[in-house]
Amino acid sequence: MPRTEPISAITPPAAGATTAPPGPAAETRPRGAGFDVLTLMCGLWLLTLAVVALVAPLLPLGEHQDSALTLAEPIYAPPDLASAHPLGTNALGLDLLARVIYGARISLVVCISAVLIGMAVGGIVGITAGYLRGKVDVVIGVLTNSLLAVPTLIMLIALASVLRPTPQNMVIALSLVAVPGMIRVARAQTLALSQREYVTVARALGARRSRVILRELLPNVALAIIPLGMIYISALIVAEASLSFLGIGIRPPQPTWGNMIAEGQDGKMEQYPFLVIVPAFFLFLTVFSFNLIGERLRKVWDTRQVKL
Amino acid sequence: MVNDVEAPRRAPRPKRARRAAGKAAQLLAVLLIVSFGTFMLSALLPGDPAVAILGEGHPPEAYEQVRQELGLNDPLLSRYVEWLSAVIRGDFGTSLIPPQSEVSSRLASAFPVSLQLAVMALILALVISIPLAMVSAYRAGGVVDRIVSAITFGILSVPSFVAGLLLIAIAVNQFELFPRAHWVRLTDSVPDNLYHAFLPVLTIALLEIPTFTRLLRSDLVNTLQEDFVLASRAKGMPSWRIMLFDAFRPSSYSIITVVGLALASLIGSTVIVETLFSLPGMGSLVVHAAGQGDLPIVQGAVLVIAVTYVVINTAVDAAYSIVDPRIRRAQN
Amino acid sequence: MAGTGKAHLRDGGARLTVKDLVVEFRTKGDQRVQAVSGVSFDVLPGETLSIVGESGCGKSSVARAVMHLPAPTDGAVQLNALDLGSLDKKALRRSRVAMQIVFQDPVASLNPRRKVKDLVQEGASIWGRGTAKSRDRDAREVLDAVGLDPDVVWNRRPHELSGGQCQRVSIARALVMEPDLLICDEILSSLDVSIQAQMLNLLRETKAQRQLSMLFIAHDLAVVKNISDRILVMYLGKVCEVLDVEALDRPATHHPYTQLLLESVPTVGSSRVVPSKAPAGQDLPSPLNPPSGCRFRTRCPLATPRCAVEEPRLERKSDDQFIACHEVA
Amino acid sequence: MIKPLLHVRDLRTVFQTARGAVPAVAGVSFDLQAGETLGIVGESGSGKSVLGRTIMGLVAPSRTTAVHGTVEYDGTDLLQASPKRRRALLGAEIAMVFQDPLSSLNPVKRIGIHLTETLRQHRELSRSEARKRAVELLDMVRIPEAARRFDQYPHELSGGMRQRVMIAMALSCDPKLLIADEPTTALDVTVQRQVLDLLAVLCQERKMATILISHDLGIVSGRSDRVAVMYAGRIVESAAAEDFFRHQHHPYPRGLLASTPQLDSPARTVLTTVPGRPPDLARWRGGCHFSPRCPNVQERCRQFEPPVEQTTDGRTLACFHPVAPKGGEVNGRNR
Repeated sequence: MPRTEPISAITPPAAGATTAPPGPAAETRPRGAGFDVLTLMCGLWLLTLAVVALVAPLLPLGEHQDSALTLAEPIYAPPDLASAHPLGTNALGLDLLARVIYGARISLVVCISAVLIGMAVGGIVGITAGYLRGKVDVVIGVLTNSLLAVPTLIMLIALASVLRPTPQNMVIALSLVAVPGMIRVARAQTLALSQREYVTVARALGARRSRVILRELLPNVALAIIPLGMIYISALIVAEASLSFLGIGIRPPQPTWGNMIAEGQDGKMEQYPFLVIVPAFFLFLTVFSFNLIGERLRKVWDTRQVKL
Repeated sequence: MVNDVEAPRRAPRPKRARRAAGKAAQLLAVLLIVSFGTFMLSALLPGDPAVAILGEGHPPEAYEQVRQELGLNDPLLSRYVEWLSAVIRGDFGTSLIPPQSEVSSRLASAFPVSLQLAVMALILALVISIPLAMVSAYRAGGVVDRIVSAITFGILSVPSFVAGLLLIAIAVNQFELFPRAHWVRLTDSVPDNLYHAFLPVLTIALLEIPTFTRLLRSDLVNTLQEDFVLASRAKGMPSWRIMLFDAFRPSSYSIITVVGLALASLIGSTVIVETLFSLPGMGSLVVHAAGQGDLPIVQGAVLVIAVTYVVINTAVDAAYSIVDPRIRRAQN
Repeated sequence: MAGTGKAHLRDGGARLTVKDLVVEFRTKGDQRVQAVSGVSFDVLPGETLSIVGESGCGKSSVARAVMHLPAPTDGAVQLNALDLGSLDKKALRRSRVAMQIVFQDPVASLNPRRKVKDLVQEGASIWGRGTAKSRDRDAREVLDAVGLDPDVVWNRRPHELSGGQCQRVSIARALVMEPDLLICDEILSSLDVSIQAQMLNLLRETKAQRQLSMLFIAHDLAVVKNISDRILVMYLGKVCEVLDVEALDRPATHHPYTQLLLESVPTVGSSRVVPSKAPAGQDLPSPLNPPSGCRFRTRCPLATPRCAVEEPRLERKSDDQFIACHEVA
Repeated sequence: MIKPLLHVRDLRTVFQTARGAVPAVAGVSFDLQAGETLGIVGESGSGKSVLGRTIMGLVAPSRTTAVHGTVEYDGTDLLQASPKRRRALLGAEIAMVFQDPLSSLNPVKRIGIHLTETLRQHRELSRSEARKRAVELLDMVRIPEAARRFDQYPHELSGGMRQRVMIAMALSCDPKLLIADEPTTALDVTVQRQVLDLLAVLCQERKMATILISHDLGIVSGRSDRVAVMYAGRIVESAAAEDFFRHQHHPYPRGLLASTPQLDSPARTVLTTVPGRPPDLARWRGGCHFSPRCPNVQERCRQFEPPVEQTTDGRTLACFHPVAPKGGEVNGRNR
């Protein structure tokens, strides 16, 4: 029977480090506190946003969508925290605070579901490819590369040209964006981890393949995938907002951050800067928070893995 | 113990050819799958194209005839093969929305614009990122590093359409430094072209600068901790020499990959900027076509971009071997 | 066939018998490399056999091939007279339990996400042995036996332990399965001298208490001498010499490679070492393209033209020493 | 008295970590005469490598790193010298060989470039002169086919060859002081022997002072004039090599020697071990660092740190209760 093993398996893992003293760099590099004030604030922001978005219908907000109800309201009212429209109104007299919050509802739900789907599908497929290798790996690799060959926004636009822009369709389209990246990372992690001796030890103890994957690989692969998921959420929020901005995502009057910002085009922004600033600010803070938390998680888990 | 084994000089040639063939087969498979996906877009289209052409209240014979002409009654696969063979000959069909024109000629005029934007933006981004990353990595954790890190992280979270809007608001409308909504072809006037391209290029570059800087910085920081850097310092080499000649090249693998991928994806992702600045590139072509349901243009553009992506990706793989002699050997 | 031959195998009663083991790998360039080319040996109950050689000689490949992780390209592995090659997947998984392996890198051998208590009980939980309570008790007992305080380490994760402690956990995890054969793959080379001595003493005691057979893979002859009953010297996938450890103490002739290894071991003493006149660097031949005849001939001081053509076989030199060399035997 | 080539006094290197201050080198003093070889032995975490790097000035003081003390080379205090002055000495007068030759050579640079860039940094040589000299150097470290090796990359060489290249690189400008930090740990035993012999021959020929750092007493034994043993950042005992291997006063080096398996002791000897493991320097509360593992520990050891003292027979020792030499029996091992 021919075996296909890398030649490096012949020699024991390079034991340069065998009796090496831990270098000053490895041992004593100062590690910043995992979670500082900034991270905490970002977490709080996301939590508040999520809660507010969840209970939005119960809140005493102005009208966010139906311009028939806002005929009496002022249009382009500037933000005034004391007034009935703390963040102002738009061209149709719709309340910007309400629109921003309802926009968050759509953005968060759509993007988080897309990433969850991406993590589940990408994680499973990636681990399978990395563990089984061989033909399965090649086939999955080709499929992944095919998905990656079309840039995100172009793929979304192409899908938008044939699919109706409903939230469900958005989730499907966006998860197609998240899946290939997740597959790549999960596969790379699995490849690296299966070289670790503890996988061999588990097999030496008589573990089945399923147990090796579930108990030995999955928890460690998850460590790499979860931070990536956070970063993907922020990327997808931007992608979804970009589509709306271009007018081919979810259409007005249903509010999203992207189509709200688009209202500031054609010179309106100079006259009524808050039209852009309000949604852009929410968008920025949210994207920033997801990015930051993802980055911090990656660093914390990374140092632990390095230390190991 | 390091393996005290001398590597064999060269692997026999046929093996290399075989692996190259395997790689080529995979590339071909990717292109086939992408093209099939693109073709399938029309199948996803809601409604009946024949109805769309004839309008409501058409006679049934005419309907049948149109379907026949469009080949809608043939099996899917044979329609795909037909479509693909036309595409390979450079015939992407004609656009559905007036002015009806050859899709290929529309793509041909849009592609150079996007390519120019993407290439210039990448160069600008690299020119800014590389020194920034080196300065940051030189004293990792120092004041400069932390400032650069904070700024790049902030920019990372600003979507390009927001950044573009802000730039237009400030540089065009407020201070009238730059013109807006006008494009001069490179072939017409080089200085004019550069003048008009500057803001859009800057907007795109802003998108890539944080990624490049952060990536290169972290790779540089890792490389600077390597023993060979220590060895160079122990030889009395000055810091700038170590940064340029020891650390930079081994640190550049990831950035080469990312630059390659960015170039490929930017050709399509200039969408936002092209729309904002009304530039006649691939992006705005696709967006308009998508908005109007002009499928042949969308399909053509997707295919051209995907092929570009695959080609550039392959080129990046090759570029690796120039940077890293270890890979060069592994491939030989 | 040089360095092969089975003259040194004993008849019957062996716990582990390996015959004509061949392990082949495929390189990236799609070439075949034999890491192990026809190695045979046996291990008696309660005996420790050490395999010594430089890096790249195939000793670790032997360890993995014995475990069938992955299965060898060719050759037979018999554990307690049961041929592992003839077993189906499930039976193989079951029979593996009787052999346990401990690896060199103490940290990479332990799943970073699990606690010590789960790591030690891993085997028992895979096979559903005993009750939760009895497993806990067994695990505590074994931890105690390898010199760890169960109460202290019970809920710790690997990164909270030192390298030596991690290695003890790995040994405990193997011992808890009550194996017949313990395979130690360079388990001491990543440890400090003082910790290494503690482990050597621990292994010797454990082996005696549990009537364990051990396959001990190492590169340091001084360490090997301290732990083994029998020593097998490997070079480039072949066996050079098999000897009882007592033969090391006797002023006996050895295979030139064994001799080289013996001379290379640094010794502690107050006398000044006279450096040999700076010898030219020579490389180990590539395993992709091993020398013809005797594989050691390119570095051998005794090499003759015959060595390039004819491969020496392992021949009996005395009751406890077998050498594969044309010149010495 | 002759002025020493290297004069180290009360050298301290402290790293600030998330877990507290770690004094990796905690007050090390020694002198090294021209042409002399000092062997420094210690287990991982003993600070021996940090010591070597601090002497070379490779541990740069920063927010997280503090370096105190004196390192005087040939009249120049290296710690106070300007970076430019120090760079002029490094590589030219003081050179270093590192542990892992693979990671110490830049993977993307050819072997020849490694050598010529050092030469051209410190000597005014033309490109072709540098090349000629580099090939000579490769010949000197007995690398076969030196001219061909010149254009190869580090990964194309075996471990032993790479370490020879490192040695050639270190010796390229005829340094007066060589610091070899675990030069053979990454190599196989047979290769280790060759490389150590090569180093010894070259050092003798050039009358080069050498600091040989290792975790293995066997490596410095017979290859150094003086031996110093480090534990927890301090030199706990140092003596002329002959004296040191005849008898150790400090219980740590004694235990270390007893726990090293020897080829000349009978098979399956039960080793005398040093129980426990090295202390966590970031959490140290005071007292002798070896006291938790020491067989002779007394109350005073737990409270005070023993000072480093000169003994009458030219040793230095940091112990309240040294082990007195007994007649006959040397160090508790069978010989």
